[in-house]
Amino acid sequence: MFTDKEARIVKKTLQNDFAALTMESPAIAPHCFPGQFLMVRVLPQQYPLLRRPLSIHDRIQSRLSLFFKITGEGTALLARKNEGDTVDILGPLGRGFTFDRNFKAKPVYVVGGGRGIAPLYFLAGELKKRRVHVRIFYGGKNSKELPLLAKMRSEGFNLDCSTEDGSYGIQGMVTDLLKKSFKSELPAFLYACGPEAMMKNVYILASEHGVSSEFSLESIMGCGIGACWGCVKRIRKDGIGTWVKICEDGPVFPGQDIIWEKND
Amino acid sequence: MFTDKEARIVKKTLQNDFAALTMESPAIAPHCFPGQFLMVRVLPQQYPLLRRPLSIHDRIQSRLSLFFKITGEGTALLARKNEGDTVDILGPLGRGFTFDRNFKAKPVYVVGGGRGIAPLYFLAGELKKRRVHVRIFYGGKNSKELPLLAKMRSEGFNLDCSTEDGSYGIQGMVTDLLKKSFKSELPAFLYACGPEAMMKNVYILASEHGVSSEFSLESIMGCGIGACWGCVKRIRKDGIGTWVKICEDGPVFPGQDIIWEKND
Amino acid sequence: MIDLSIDLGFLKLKNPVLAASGTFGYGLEFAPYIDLNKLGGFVVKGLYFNAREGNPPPRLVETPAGLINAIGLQGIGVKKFTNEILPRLLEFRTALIINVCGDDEEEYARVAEHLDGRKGISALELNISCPNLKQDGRCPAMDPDSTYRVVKRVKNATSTPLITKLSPNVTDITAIAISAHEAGSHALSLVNTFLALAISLEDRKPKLGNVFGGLSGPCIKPLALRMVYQTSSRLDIPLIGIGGISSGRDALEFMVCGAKAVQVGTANFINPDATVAIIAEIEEFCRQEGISRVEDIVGTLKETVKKSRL
Amino acid sequence: MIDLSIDLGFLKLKNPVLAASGTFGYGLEFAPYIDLNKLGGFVVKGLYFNAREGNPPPRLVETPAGLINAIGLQGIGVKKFTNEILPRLLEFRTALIINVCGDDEEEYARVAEHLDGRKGISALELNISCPNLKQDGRCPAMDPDSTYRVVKRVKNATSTPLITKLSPNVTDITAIAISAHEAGSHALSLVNTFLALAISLEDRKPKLGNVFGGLSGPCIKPLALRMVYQTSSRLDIPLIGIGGISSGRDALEFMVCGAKAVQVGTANFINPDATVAIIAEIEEFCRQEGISRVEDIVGTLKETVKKSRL
Ligand SMILES: Cc1cc2nc3c(=O)[nH]c(=O)nc-3n(C[C@H](O)[C@H](O)[C@H](O)COP(=O)(O)OP(=O)(O)OC[C@H]3O[C@@H](n4cnc5c(N)ncnc54)[C@H](O)[C@@H]3O)c2cc1C
Ligand SMILES: Cc1cc2nc3c(=O)[nH]c(=O)nc-3n(C[C@H](O)[C@H](O)[C@H](O)COP(=O)(O)OP(=O)(O)OC[C@H]3O[C@@H](n4cnc5c(N)ncnc54)[C@H](O)[C@@H]3O)c2cc1C
Ligand SMILES: Cc1cc2nc3c(=O)[nH]c(=O)nc-3n(C[C@H](O)[C@H](O)[C@H](O)COP(=O)(O)O)c2cc1C
Ligand SMILES: Cc1cc2nc3c(=O)[nH]c(=O)nc-3n(C[C@H](O)[C@H](O)[C@H](O)COP(=O)(O)O)c2cc1C
Ligand code: FES
Ligand code: FES
Repeated sequence: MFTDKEARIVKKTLQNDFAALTMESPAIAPHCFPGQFLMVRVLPQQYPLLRRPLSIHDRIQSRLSLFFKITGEGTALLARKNEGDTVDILGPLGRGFTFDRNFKAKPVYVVGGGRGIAPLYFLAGELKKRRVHVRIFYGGKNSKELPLLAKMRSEGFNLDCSTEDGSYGIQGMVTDLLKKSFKSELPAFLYACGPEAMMKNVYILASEHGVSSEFSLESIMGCGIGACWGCVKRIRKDGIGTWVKICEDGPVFPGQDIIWEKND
Repeated sequence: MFTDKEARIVKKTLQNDFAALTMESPAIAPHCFPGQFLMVRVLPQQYPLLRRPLSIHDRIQSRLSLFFKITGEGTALLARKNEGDTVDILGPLGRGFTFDRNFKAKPVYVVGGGRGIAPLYFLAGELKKRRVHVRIFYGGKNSKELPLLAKMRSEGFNLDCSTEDGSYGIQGMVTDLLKKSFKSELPAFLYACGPEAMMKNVYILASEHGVSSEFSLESIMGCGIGACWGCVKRIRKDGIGTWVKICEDGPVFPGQDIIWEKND
Repeated sequence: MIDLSIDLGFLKLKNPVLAASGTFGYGLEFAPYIDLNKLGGFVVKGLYFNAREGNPPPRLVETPAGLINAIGLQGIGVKKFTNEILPRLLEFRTALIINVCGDDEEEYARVAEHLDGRKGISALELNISCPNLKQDGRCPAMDPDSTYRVVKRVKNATSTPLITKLSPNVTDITAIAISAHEAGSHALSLVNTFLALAISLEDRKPKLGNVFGGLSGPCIKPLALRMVYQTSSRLDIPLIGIGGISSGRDALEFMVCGAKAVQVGTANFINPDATVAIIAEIEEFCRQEGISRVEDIVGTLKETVKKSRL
Repeated sequence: MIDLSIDLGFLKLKNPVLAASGTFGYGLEFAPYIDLNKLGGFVVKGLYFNAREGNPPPRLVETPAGLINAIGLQGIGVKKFTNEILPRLLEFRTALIINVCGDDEEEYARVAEHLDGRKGISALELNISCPNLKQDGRCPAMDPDSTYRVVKRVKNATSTPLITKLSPNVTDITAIAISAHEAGSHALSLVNTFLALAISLEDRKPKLGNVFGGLSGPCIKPLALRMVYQTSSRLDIPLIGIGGISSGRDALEFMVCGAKAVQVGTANFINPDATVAIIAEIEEFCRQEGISRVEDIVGTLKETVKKSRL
């Protein structure tokens, strides 16, 4: 964990409600793994007060990328930064995906919903480098909520998409894609990130088919470094459900350890 | 009084600790007089909370200029705005200088200290248009605190300068310049703006010589529109000293009405 | 059409948004910026019987997302108000509430008596909670008995409806609320400002002429909201929520927590049209959520504490 | 060389800056970011006798320049602390203060007894002021008698110096301070968080699992500073100032108002190196102002109220 108070933005792209920032950060970039995150200071002032947790979306040598949806004031202000501006970042934080596994030449599924694709892109890239056969399942409300689609396609990723309104891919949920796919093959492993309700359904499906999985969870964070106990969720530890810190013990957890929220 | 939530910045210049912003504001510009001010919102967020009072520094048709010293977080953030950005402004506010007077062909003195030159520049320009013989006395700590010097010189203003360290003009205070000048001529009127201690000394000098004067005062402002009673100073009204609102009854007052602060 | 009207029992408001005392002058100051008739109402600056000098400046300090003021209720006194200002306010069709001040119970009563029965006055708001009058910040609303005495005394002096304005600088605001209620207050407005201090480090001096002042603005909203909710959970009396309200959403949050109406204070300084903007935002929210009567949102907080599972 | 040391009487600090309880984990969490030996000291997260689950999430809400938390003192319990954590903390040469919690007087005493006489512990800080344990936010520090009882009981149970941490959610903090002092507390730390509420408008639900939470951060500084000044004006006991401190200037303002030392809380979340940065800023300020001993700045506020002239 390092702080880089002046990571310089070298590239910024905006696409609908999504922003991508690439920063030069030799202090932090070399240490990052997929699934880890940064705590990002929005402005140098005392408002907004807290840093924002954002996953590492990509890393190329000394450069890091973030990819985020504008959902509130903090992300809106971040998206207004320009090339040449600096960002104060802290990271890499948390435990990422465990991806140096022996997948026995079987395919590996990467399942993303909306902005949940952010860390999965980094993961998929690393898996590809290791010559793992990756299949990406990507769902969103509509085609605008699948912002990385074109990029991932052009990079040759194997992609299946769904949208709730049918504006791209099949009409339905990403679980519909998975259900269909599970009929013909079972992956060696499944990684997912997206809205909690989606992840829960993905987990149920995967576990019904005996597929091991990891999920990246979100939680409101005070510190990101395990000091405030603010980010807890119920996780099974030694068989017992306890409030576990997402920032330190996660954000990635094995599917079977997560105690999913009851639906309202 | 009007609000212009999106006055577009068409020109920005930075010079040491000073910034000049020129904005396009057809709603407000035509109504402005020298000595009036704007209440300027720093950012659209709730921090910094209050608007900043800044004098109208110049007006050319539908354009307005501000000229300010970076003295704290608000002015620093304002100075970071760029051409093309918008500023939320409210104005023109307050009572400015009374300059449509009969000066009987005598010279008029305009006395500025540091950033106090901001409103005086607008005033001097208007006086010049009226063919009044204007002499500007301009003092600062050092030559860096006389930021408008080159500009005013190039525009043909009659200027006498002082710096405390002697880095430009005579070494001393602006009152030293005045003392000397009063020996050879007495102006028809004197206008001043600058640090309170300076203005007090200028007033004492002017009144000793029977020269009528107006001063633009500063005060921390909550609203700028006479609603909060936060900006008061002691002013003589009907002979009695009372707490008078600087934003509404001022910021410009006749020298003899001001009850100057005691020196510490 | 969405019904924005609010019935306080003793007073019907065309909408729940009032301008808060001390932040809206005598109302007229805002006429150049907004149509005052659009407001639910406004509360004028606090009035004593006689004119009042107020505190020595500096009177304001900006803080992170807040403002400390120590105006000290400079004002023209109630007689000059009824002679010179009140007639000019009669043209507006909106609730006019007079913020009543006093150095002691007698003065509150004298101001109320002077105002009693005058045309155009919808209610009196008893300001027993101003923190920047005494040097130590004390005020009647910090004690249940003092509160009871002032309210009772004024109640006997006037037939105009009474709203008592409470102080947040207390251990248990519901205890004070109960006193005001029992003494006959028709409604409560909460809260006034929080007693605060700011100093100049270089000078080793307080920044305000009065030493202490009252904190207002967005920074106090979570505290004020808590107090409104505590009070509405315990008492059945119309509440007017105040504290850091600067958007329609802020206003609605206070209503969900039990306030029938709200007052907008410091936000008027940032945008003179804050009140009307807030009314428009409330209306828009109701439209989007399919709420036809804004009053239906009052007190709808579901306090379903998630119990830990497993 | 500027002398940054502070003598609390019962404890000498190498500088006035401590990390506040609950915002600094058990200290070790910050070792990757800062040299803990540079601190005046740190206060570990509140400990009960037994391990504790804490409140259901969400536990945090951001507010304008503030943070509401309702962690509910999740923690490992004092035994596990002394077995597993304390030995690892002994290597650090800085004051270690243990934040002691309890559901009742007995539990406070049991925790204190368990810690009594252990190597490496400089003082106990009695947390009688956490607002997010009971659903209504009540705590012993809201009442002078409860305060007296807890402090007295713990005092009898331990010979370790006691610091009592006070709540800001009271009418008169000096009354509570007097109780704690009379019961034998060696010092007071003020303040803990302000009882607050945030709701989700769309859901009509509180945002925190515990409904209420405690507000901290820059927004509370003017209120905390006022309470420190009120208390230091009235009592002669070492005070530790807490509330929104995020710069050396903030820290020094508390000291000018009478605090001998300060604690840095929420600022640790924004910058893990906040404490050491603050120490450096204090030193720099002293250098610029020609202050050779930082302790000389304590209580130097000149309360020269400008009297209106004429
Ligand atoms: C480990 C982790 C990784 C994340 N990675 C990404 C990513 O790569 N791309 C992306 O678009 N989003 C990501 N998120 C979600 C992202 O943190 C929030 O969208 C963001 O904090 C919202 O901030 P805001 O100021 O725009 O919204 P506001 O609603 O104004 O934020 C208010 C407060 O709530 C917090 N908050 C609000 N929503 C969330 C949320 N979903 N999760 C955590 N905190 C929240 C904010 O941090 C802030 O403290 C991640 C969250 C976590 C926990
Ligand atoms: C009528 C009027 C006209 C002014 N015109 C100019 C001008 O043309 N050029 C210029 O450089 N300055 C001018 N000033 C001063 C200017 O308002 C302050 O320098 C500015 O508000 C400082 O803001 P800040 O955020 O940078 O400083 P901070 O110290 O961070 O401000 C904190 C708070 O104090 C207030 N404040 C601080 N200093 C002053 C001050 N001297 N006067 C009023 N409020 C203050 C701020 O507005 C803010 O609310 C004028 C002041 C007034 C009252
Ligand atoms: C400058 C100023 C002056 C005030 N004067 C009064 C007053 O005269 N009477 C009163 O009851 N409250 C007064 N208040 C308190 C406000 O009416 C309101 O209760 C408080 O500011 C909190 O609301 P806000 O956060 O929306 O400003 C004043 C507040 C400010 C900021
Ligand atoms: C997340 C969090 C957890 C806290 N936990 C404790 C605690 O365990 N014991 C305690 O006495 N105070 C606790 N506090 C209060 C802080 O120690 C401190 O008094 C308060 O946050 C005000 O200081 P600040 O504004 O610098 O944060 C906690 C505060 C926060 C924000
Ligand atoms: S965010 Fe602070 S412990 Fe996880
Ligand atoms: S600034 Fe509000 S009355 Fe002058």
